[in-house]
Amino acid sequence: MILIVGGGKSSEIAAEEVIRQGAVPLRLVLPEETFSFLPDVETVKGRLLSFTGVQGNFQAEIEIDREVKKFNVGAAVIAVDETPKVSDTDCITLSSILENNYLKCSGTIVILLDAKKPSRASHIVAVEKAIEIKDNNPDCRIYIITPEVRTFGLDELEYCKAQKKGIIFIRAEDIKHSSGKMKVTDSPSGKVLDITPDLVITDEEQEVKNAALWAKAFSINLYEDGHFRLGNVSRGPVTSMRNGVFLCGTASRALLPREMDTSARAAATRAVTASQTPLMLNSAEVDEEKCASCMTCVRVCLFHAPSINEKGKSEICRDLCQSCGLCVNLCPASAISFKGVSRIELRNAVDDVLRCLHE
Amino acid sequence: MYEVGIIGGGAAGLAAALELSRRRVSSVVIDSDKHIGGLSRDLCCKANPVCQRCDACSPVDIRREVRKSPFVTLISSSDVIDASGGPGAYTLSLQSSSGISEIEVKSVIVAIGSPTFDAARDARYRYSDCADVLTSRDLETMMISGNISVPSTGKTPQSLAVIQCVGSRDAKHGAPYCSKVCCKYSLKLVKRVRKELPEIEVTFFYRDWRPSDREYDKLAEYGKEKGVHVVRSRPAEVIIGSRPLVRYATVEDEVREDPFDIVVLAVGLQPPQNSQKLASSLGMECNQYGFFIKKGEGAYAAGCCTGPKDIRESVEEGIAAAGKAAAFLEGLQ
Amino acid sequence: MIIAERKPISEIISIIGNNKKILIAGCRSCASVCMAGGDREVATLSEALGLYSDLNSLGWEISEISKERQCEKEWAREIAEEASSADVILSLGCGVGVQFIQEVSGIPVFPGLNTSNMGGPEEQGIYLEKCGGCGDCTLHLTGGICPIARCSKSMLNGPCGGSQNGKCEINPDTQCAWDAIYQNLKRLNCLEMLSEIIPPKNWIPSRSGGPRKIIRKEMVLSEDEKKIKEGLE
Amino acid sequence: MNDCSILIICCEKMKETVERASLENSAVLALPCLGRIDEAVILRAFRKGADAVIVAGCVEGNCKYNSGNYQARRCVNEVRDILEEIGISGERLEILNLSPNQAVDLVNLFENMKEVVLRLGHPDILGAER
Amino acid sequence: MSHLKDVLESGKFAVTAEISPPKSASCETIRKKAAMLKDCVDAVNLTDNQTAIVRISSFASSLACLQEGVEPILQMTCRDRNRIAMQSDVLGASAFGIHNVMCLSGDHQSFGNQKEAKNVYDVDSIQQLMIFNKMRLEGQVWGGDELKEKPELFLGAAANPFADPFEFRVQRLAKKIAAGADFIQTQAVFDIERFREFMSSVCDRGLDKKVHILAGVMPLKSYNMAEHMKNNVSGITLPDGMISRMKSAADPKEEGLAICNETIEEIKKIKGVHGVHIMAISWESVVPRIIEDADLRD
Repeated sequence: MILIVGGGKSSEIAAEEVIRQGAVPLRLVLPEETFSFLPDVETVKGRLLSFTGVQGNFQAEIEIDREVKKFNVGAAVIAVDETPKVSDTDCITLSSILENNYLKCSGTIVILLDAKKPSRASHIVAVEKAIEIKDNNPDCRIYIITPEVRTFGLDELEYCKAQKKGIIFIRAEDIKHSSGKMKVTDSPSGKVLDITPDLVITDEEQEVKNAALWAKAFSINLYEDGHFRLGNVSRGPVTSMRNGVFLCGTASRALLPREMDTSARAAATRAVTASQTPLMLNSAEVDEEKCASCMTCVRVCLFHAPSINEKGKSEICRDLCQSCGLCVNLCPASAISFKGVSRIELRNAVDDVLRCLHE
Repeated sequence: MYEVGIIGGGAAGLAAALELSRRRVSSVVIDSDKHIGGLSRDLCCKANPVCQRCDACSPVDIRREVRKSPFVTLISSSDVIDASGGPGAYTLSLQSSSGISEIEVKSVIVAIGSPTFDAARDARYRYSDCADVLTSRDLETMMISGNISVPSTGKTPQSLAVIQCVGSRDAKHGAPYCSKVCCKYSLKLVKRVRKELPEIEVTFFYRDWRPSDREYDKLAEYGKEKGVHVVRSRPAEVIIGSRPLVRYATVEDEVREDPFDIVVLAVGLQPPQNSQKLASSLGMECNQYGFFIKKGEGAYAAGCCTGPKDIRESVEEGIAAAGKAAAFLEGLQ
Repeated sequence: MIIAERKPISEIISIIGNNKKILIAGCRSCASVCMAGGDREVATLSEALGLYSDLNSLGWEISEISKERQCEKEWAREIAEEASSADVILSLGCGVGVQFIQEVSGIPVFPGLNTSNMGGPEEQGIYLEKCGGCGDCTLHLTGGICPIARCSKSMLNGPCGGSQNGKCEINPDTQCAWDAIYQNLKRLNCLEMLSEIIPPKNWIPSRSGGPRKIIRKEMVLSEDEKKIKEGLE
Repeated sequence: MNDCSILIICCEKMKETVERASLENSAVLALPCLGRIDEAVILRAFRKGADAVIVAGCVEGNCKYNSGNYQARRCVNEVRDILEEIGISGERLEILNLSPNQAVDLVNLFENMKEVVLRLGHPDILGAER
Repeated sequence: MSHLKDVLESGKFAVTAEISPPKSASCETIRKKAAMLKDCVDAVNLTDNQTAIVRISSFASSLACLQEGVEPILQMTCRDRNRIAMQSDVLGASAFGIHNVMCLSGDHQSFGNQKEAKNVYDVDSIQQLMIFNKMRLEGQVWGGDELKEKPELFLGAAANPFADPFEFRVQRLAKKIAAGADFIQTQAVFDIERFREFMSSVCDRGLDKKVHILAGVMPLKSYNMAEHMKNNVSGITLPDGMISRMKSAADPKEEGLAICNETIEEIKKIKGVHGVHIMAISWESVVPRIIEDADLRD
């Protein structure tokens, strides 16, 4: 069984890919979140209380309407997507008019793309919507105002098509928009353009809801702007900082629809492979009488493995420890050691290496 | 007899092979080049000095793991000239220096990648006539060798120009699409060069700043640094003088010609050659530019041959294709 | 906790002089919490001194031991017994530890650390003085920040004229205690506490009142109990 | 004087890069992560006759365990101070942030580390097997 | 008793100056400087090992000054004396006719030429005022023992309107007054705006009725003195305009005096200021001229 977190598009693709690869997905969504229905995927609305265990056999404790259930899963995929931030602008937002494809407007339409944290696909979505409006109302004038036109890869052809249809693109930074009048200074040339738009469409700032909640449950870290921190490049493409937990979806990286599809399928594949190959890392052990409870290990471990137990001594959680040995080195009382790895072994290793060098 | 035949040993192909070997599925990787690795083979690490997540090292790690895996057989310097059969039983005919041979495989992953645009085809930048006009790949090999010098004089360069969108967003040269990766790649390469030569003056000619991750204002920020100039314009041409002169129109519509020690052309990604023939023989389709379309069972495509993308996305696509192939093979039993 | 810092190695070397057999004694409470005298530091110091002795062919023999605390007679005695064959004991405990071991040890005991103050970690690796041990705590008057330990002039009615944007005049990265007191009391909105004048302090309970001995009467064994105990020993 | 011995301490990921560089007269101590070495390990190496020690780790920001190379850098700086106090020149110890395809940096550093050892000579350690 | 006290209580605009005692065993220079200031200032401060640099003691300098017929103001810092030494010195001073005593916390020893000295700081400047106030009013030393003869003291203290936290400075001044301060000499005024703000909140609380405030003024001699003042002397804020004036001035000394004169004119206009304290360190000769220019002598 593979635990898939999130209610958006990425989790759909990931779930479908997991089924295709012969495993059973369990999709988890927070109670207050909306999610798209998938026929043969068991979707559960609940709160993840704890996620213990190692890759290949995790135990997830989920509270589903006040009743705690335990699930045994092989791997987890966090496929949470960004959602538009509810903002109180009076203009129409891009996401709200996506479904309405018979928009009637004959005047001038301005699409403003200058949100602080936009989604990566907002520009191509805006261009495609502009073409569609232009087709439905041939005599309307459409301006798209944005500092940069970000239509990546093959979307560039849509951008050319839009220009051929007479949609005007203005690269502008400062846009004064007050009571129906708009003053736009074209940043390259500095010329000022006055527009009286009949309809203003803006793109929204994206945010990741409940990122901290998921990060705490899975004990993985976040970036400051609230996105999930990816594993370093040396850990592989869709990994997080914890073995067996994989990241895809726009909550970790900015993705176009096609990229989102690839990343979700890759994460699903890695998860299915990971659940079949359990990982047995020997975790560090703390010798309780030697421990001076000085919290050094708790502070230096970036994987949140050590913690001070009720006896006031340090204890290292077997599931989170990735046996990197940093705490073994830094513990002032040398209370932490591995099965078979301690200060003396390290010292002897140095001696042997140098002895055979001198032969 | 192998379970999966992977055509092309680049980042995507090897990632697929590695993922399959993790699932104990045997695969054969056929690469036309003498050395396995494809486009991402000789990329230098862009740390300045902190890792810029350019992903150049992940193909290297994957290649090393693949070499150790017993499930993968590597066949280099041999081309797949023809393929036949259907899902579950394909035969690939290989042509190598020792003649033609046949290989039976149950499933195929096409990962032939896509070559970079040959800068000589765009005569305006005089790539073939002037030694100091380099493509980003030439600069890359110079970085790997460790000494950056002006090709014609051998001295260390004082000024560098980077021209974006060479061979992409350019209908005349058959590449009207945007190659998506050169923006991110050029900025990281320039930062790495400036770590090596802190005093170098860099001018960045770009049309639209299209970053990879959420680095929307990174170029503007970098433009504020001393010695970095960011110009939104597409240079008209390069004039050969004692030093190459870049002729371009500035934002205030005034034409200028600035001399640079080195001019770097950020070359885009071209569609894979004769992909139509290989596609039809495997029952796959290509779009109007020659990029593979991912559809159907048995034969899958991954990497740059399905469209320009960066290393991370190619590796992800390779893993996804491997997953699909493995699922397909399980379906066969 | 007691904060201490290891002496520079060159100073330790000059302290050891021409003794040959050295026992390095570590301590696993305050000294190891402030990363100065725990097992790890004992190992590092013994390697460093070993390297020095090999470099100058002095032929030192260095052995190591480390106890839960050095400031207990029982553990101090164990360290002293362990050092039967040594010429000198180099203690990496705080000043208290050195003196406890010296009381029961037949051979000289040298300090390896410079014991500094009572305080705690500001963050991993940065330790800050917090308490001056004046024996008569008035933290309730100064918003929970002790001016005696943390103001360079130990003023009780500060700040002096030299406090500039929160920093002490003598050192720009020392926080002005009184500025912090003012901000703290402002936050707890009891600024009126600052209008009363704190009268001159009674320094008798502090160090200047002579070395202090604190007695918990109900814990001291009576004479005959001690006799019974020692008698049995 | 070609018998100078240089110890290279590297992490698991860099092991192959270091071995591939096949530097003669050098020993390689590979550890799962550079975060494991502490001052005693490097001092021990000098004590056992190493003329120079190179600590080779991943590029900062790309360590599999995130803090291995930062900790190694702090440890190397600390050991350099101790060596100076003891009388061994700090130039004999160097930390290098490598990436898998940059073996050329390691070879360059190894070369000028050899020059350093030639210039400074052996630290004539009594206890070291020579 | 104290001439300064009479001047201030008569409501006249008092003028005091400052002499820094020399680093030598002879007080010839003090006598010379005192003679210079003889009839143009009401009293003269004798600093007590300023910036923790060892000089002839304030007590001896005050005596020499008194002998020259100029009223001294004895300065006493809390850095070097515990409460026993303070109280006995004040008794001695009063016995010899030195009645003006200024209580200061004193500069930390790390500023001076005895950096490794152990400081005392048994009491701080406010507690010092309390002790001396108890001595002069109740004739008792701190702790209650009776004195045969009460000392006559006119107690002064310092105030720095330019130090932080700015809004607490007036409240601290109020504490000094409650502890027994009769007159206050402020830090050198350069930022007139901030001083005006300080004085207005002083008057709001009616403190100007309870104490005589003398505004400190310091003539600048050169541009690098101005830079030094701004960067290395704690508690002094120098507006940039003034520094650039000094930098571009043809004759920096004249420019310094001009600035000093302007400042005094401004200070005279501020309500609640009862006098000026001229701190012409090692430039005492210019004090008469300053008094002339600002016609402080009526």
